[in-house]
Amino acid sequence: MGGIELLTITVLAVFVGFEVVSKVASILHTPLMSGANAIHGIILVGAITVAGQATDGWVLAVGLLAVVLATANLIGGFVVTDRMLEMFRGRNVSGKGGKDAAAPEKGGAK
Amino acid sequence: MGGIELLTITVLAVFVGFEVVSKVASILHTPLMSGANAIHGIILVGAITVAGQATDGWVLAVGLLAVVLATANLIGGFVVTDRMLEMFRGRNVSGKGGKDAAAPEKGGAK
Amino acid sequence: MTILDPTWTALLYLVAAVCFILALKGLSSPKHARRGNLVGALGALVALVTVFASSRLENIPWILGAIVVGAAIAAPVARRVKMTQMPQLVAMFNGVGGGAAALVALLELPNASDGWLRLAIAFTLLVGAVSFAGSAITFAKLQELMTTRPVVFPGLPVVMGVVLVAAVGAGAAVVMSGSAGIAVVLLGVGLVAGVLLVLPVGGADVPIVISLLNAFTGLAVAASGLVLGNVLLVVAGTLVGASGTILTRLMAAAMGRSVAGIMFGAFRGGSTAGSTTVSERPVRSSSAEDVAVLLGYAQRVIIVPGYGLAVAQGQHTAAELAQALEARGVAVEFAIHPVAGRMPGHMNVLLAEANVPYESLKEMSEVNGDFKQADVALVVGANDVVNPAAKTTPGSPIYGMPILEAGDARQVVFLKRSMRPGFAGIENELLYEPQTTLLFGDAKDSLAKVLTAVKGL
Amino acid sequence: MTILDPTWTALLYLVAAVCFILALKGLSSPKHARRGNLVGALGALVALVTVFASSRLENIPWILGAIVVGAAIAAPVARRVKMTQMPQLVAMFNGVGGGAAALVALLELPNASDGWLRLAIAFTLLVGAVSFAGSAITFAKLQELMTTRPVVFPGLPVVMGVVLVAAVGAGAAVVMSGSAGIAVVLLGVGLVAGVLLVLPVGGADVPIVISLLNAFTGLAVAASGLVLGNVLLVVAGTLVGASGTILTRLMAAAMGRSVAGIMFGAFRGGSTAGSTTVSERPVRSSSAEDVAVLLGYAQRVIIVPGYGLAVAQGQHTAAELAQALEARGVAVEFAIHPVAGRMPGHMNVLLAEANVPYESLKEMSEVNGDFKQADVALVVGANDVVNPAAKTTPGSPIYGMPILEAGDARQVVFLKRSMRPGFAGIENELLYEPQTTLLFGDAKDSLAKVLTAVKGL
Ligand SMILES: NC(=O)c1ccc[n+]([C@@H]2O[C@H](COP(=O)([O-])OP(=O)(O)OC[C@H]3O[C@@H](n4cnc5c(N)ncnc54)[C@H](OP(=O)(O)O)[C@@H]3O)[C@@H](O)[C@H]2O)c1
Ligand SMILES: NC(=O)c1ccc[n+]([C@@H]2O[C@H](COP(=O)([O-])OP(=O)(O)OC[C@H]3O[C@@H](n4cnc5c(N)ncnc54)[C@H](OP(=O)(O)O)[C@@H]3O)[C@@H](O)[C@H]2O)c1
Repeated sequence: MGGIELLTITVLAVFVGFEVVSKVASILHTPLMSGANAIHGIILVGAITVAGQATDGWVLAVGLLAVVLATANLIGGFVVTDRMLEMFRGRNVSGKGGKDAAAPEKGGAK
Repeated sequence: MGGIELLTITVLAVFVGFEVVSKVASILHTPLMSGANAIHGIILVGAITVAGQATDGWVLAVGLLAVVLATANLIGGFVVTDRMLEMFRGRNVSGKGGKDAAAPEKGGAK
Repeated sequence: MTILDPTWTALLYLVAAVCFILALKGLSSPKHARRGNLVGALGALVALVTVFASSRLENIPWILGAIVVGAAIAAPVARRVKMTQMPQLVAMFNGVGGGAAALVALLELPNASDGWLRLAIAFTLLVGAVSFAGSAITFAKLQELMTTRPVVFPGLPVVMGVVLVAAVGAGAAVVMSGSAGIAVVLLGVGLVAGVLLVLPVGGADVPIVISLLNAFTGLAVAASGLVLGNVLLVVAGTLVGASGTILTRLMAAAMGRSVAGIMFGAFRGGSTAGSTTVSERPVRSSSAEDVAVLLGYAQRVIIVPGYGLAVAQGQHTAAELAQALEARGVAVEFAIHPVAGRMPGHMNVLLAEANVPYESLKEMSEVNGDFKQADVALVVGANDVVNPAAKTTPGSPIYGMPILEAGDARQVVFLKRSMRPGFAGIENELLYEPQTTLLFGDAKDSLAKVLTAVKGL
Repeated sequence: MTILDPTWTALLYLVAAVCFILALKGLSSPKHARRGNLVGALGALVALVTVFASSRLENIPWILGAIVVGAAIAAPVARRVKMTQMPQLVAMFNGVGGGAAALVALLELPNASDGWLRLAIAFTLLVGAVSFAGSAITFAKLQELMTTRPVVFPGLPVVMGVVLVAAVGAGAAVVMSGSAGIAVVLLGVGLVAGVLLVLPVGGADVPIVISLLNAFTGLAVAASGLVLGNVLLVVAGTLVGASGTILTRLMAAAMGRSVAGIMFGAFRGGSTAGSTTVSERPVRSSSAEDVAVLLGYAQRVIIVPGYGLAVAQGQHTAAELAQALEARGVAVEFAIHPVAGRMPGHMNVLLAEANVPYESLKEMSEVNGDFKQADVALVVGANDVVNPAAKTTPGSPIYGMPILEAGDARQVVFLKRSMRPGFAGIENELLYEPQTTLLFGDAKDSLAKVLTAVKGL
């Protein structure tokens, strides 16, 4: 793939990242950080690719280590973010609570 | 250039377009529409390209027509937008005016 | 000439694309709007220099000549147009942009080697033509070259269906055959579709349609970018398409309407626009002198400008009246409803042009509490935006729209020409309230008379 | 196995990338935060299925095994961790992600054919290693495996300079030679740099550093996406890098500080953290029973939780106390300062975990007017967030930070262990005000005693 296309994609992704996050309420700073943290765990795809191409033992070992670490990042990240957000579940915010009201997804099981 | 890269670029540009505009104050609706209108006048680049490749008279004529139209869109669009926004120039909004205060670029010449 | 290699070309196009993004960002923020527009123009300049410096172009003198012609037509018009005519000018510029995109696509057809490219070409032809013709009709409506009322004829839905089928058929044929002849047919079908799409829309809804067609043109430009393999066109077109779509929805929402309702409302017979029912109930009307006394000895006056002020072009007179009152020690504010006037935000522009200080222009949410303390609410050519039916009458076409609470003022004065309702075509109970007085006549004339009388107090 | 052709693969990766964008969008909105996280997880799932279905992979059993191991380690920890320990867990997950990116880059080095790719690899190695080591130190600080105070030693700036030079040198050598040996050296330099970068940061600033390292890891992932030619990694990494940068600045701004000040403040000797000055001036202290009477017979109590409540893990006791008071008819609210606690927004999470109803949690701007009507402001393990110096003392490290106006309440009760200042290391005049009473002791113990006494009233 051409470098310029990748650069264009990168630049656009920078704008998307800036814009999406720029107005987040302070109450969501921590979950947002944690969720973004989970997203970069997608390096797992890269780790799988290199581990899957390994022919020599050392390379495979390092590749598998990368897979373990990336998996921990990815799965741990999403789980811990969900737990944080679960804290706000099922609370009665109907009517009040205003624009900063957190996540009224009712009835999520503990 | 590959179709997938272009698709990716398109998708990202959609998000940028959505996000950037999603919280605009109603006072800016008209100038924003007009400014966006000017931006699509960049089809002029395409018109120049096709007119510059024309070898036969008809094609050149149609290409030049496209150049004229696109130029009108591009230049007229930016000028009319600037005029709209100039209306808000030099107004004293220091201190007050709040977040919806319009364009305090002082001292723009009439 | 080819000075730039492809990498540099692509980089400069990317710079231009970033300029466009920053332009939209700037235009969305009151502080940076004007600078945003200039950044956009800068991006366009970068792109133009790049295209000349990077491609092997023939016919350069011709092209430069065409650019000069285009600029010579557009710039003076754009510089001299009256504020009240800006909407139709924007419509026209939008239309020619769509037309240009369609022409570019037409000329690229012979070079389109695969089906996907021809699909993009067919899309551009159709959408560009719709945008061109639709914009022409909106222009004619706003310029009052034709009736501003919805135009509907009995077989319209059927005709629309036929056109749709023709468009799909011709589009498919273009994709299959790549024939230039069929492409021209598709272009023609697009023109017809554009006309039919906009005819049934009422005059006051036209701004929404302009915004929608603006988004269409953006999409057409993006598609022609795909055809030409030009990332800048893809990004710029997509940006405009996406932001235009959002903007259209925001504008419609500010009027409490849906985009679909605006486009197809007339088909369903539910068009609310342009009723001319005149009520027979009694109202209190008075003379310009009476109104002048009311205003001149008030402590606090809130002026509510509306569509009629724009039609009468009375903004300068209104500003003078405000000045004269303030010279007498009366506190004067203008209460701006987001959908008053011809386009969203248009009242601000109109009054700013008349040099009303920005601090005197109050947004709805800011000012609504103030009516209770106001001695007089002077409603100039506005109607729907102060109609209490929006709060009291479920089922009314404006039910649910936030309004300016002019009725809370101790006295309400309407300047209008008759008892005819406004855009929504419904009665305004506020006209019959005991605290309301009417001064009949063209808004500008009435304001001028009141102004003279105030100065003579 | 290769079931998917490249086009489908790319499309599915694009779907995953869109999921990630939507995830960030969702996470930025209180209403959709949890769903946003799930959408992100869905995107990850799509990407994983895609990579298995599209590449010719060897060693699949091994890889699956490694995934199981990783999941088996991370999931239970993530599920069982205490709310108060979430920051360090996030730091750890972030660090291992950075480490994984660095390892991937290391293994790709032999395949990198041109200088640009090797540059991206060098970048990933360095930044990934910094992120890994830096996160490890933040983990150690937050878990109190080491001192939470800034660690600075005399030659630190010099050592940092040497490390920087070494990083640039080794990076350049990797780009030139592509040697795996030098790459490992670069990795080592990155680890050292990460340690040195985080050591001088005080415990309370660590959350900002976590966010910064999070952005770093995003950039490392994006760079390794460039190396692998994988658009998904590029988009996801860039998204995290960009949004993480903004988030870091937002977090720092909420504390009235700059990111540079946090990272390099200790070098300039201007570290504000961790002063232990104890003042000699007299204060009023009282017993748990006195406080219980004050609270039990109040009409309106506002509880201000802070860092000390988190340290003492007193959130459940605080919630019980609030319940007991409400049972007596006292109106109780919690006033949440955006930077109270260990991380921004952490107080909300902490109290929500203790089942404090969401309506009782008031943001600063909502609650600040209420203190005037409050009988008692109960400040539990908070200090800086109620320190009037932020308004009265220009030059104070917290000057300009918005504070909770606890001093406006008729009575102020502090629960803390000593007269030691908070994070900013400055005296709090509010402690010496006539309306202030102190109850010394661990926050949880004090709350428990007060609770017992309230129940006995
Ligand atoms: N701003 C937008 O973007 C936009 C776009 C589309 C639709 N709309 C709709 O347009 C309406 C705008 O509300 P509005 O209160 O501004 O206007 P309106 O409800 O349409 O009322 C305008 C009034 O002005 C009077 N008028 C017209 N020409 C006049 C003249 N020369 N001198 C004095 N009076 C004159 C008319 O009464 P007479 O005929 O008796 O004089 C009419 O009652 C809303 O329903 C809105 O939803 C707005
Ligand atoms: N939230 C964030 O994201 C974040 C991040 C970095 C920095 N900060 C900074 O941290 C500060 C937070 O303000 P804050 O008011 O929450 O905390 P603070 O100003 O640091 O004060 C905490 C107080 O809690 C007391 N304390 C500590 N352990 C305790 C225990 N076990 N029981 C009872 N009391 C205990 C301490 O006094 P004793 O030692 O006398 O008990 C101390 O005065 C701000 O300066 C903010 O800028 C916040």
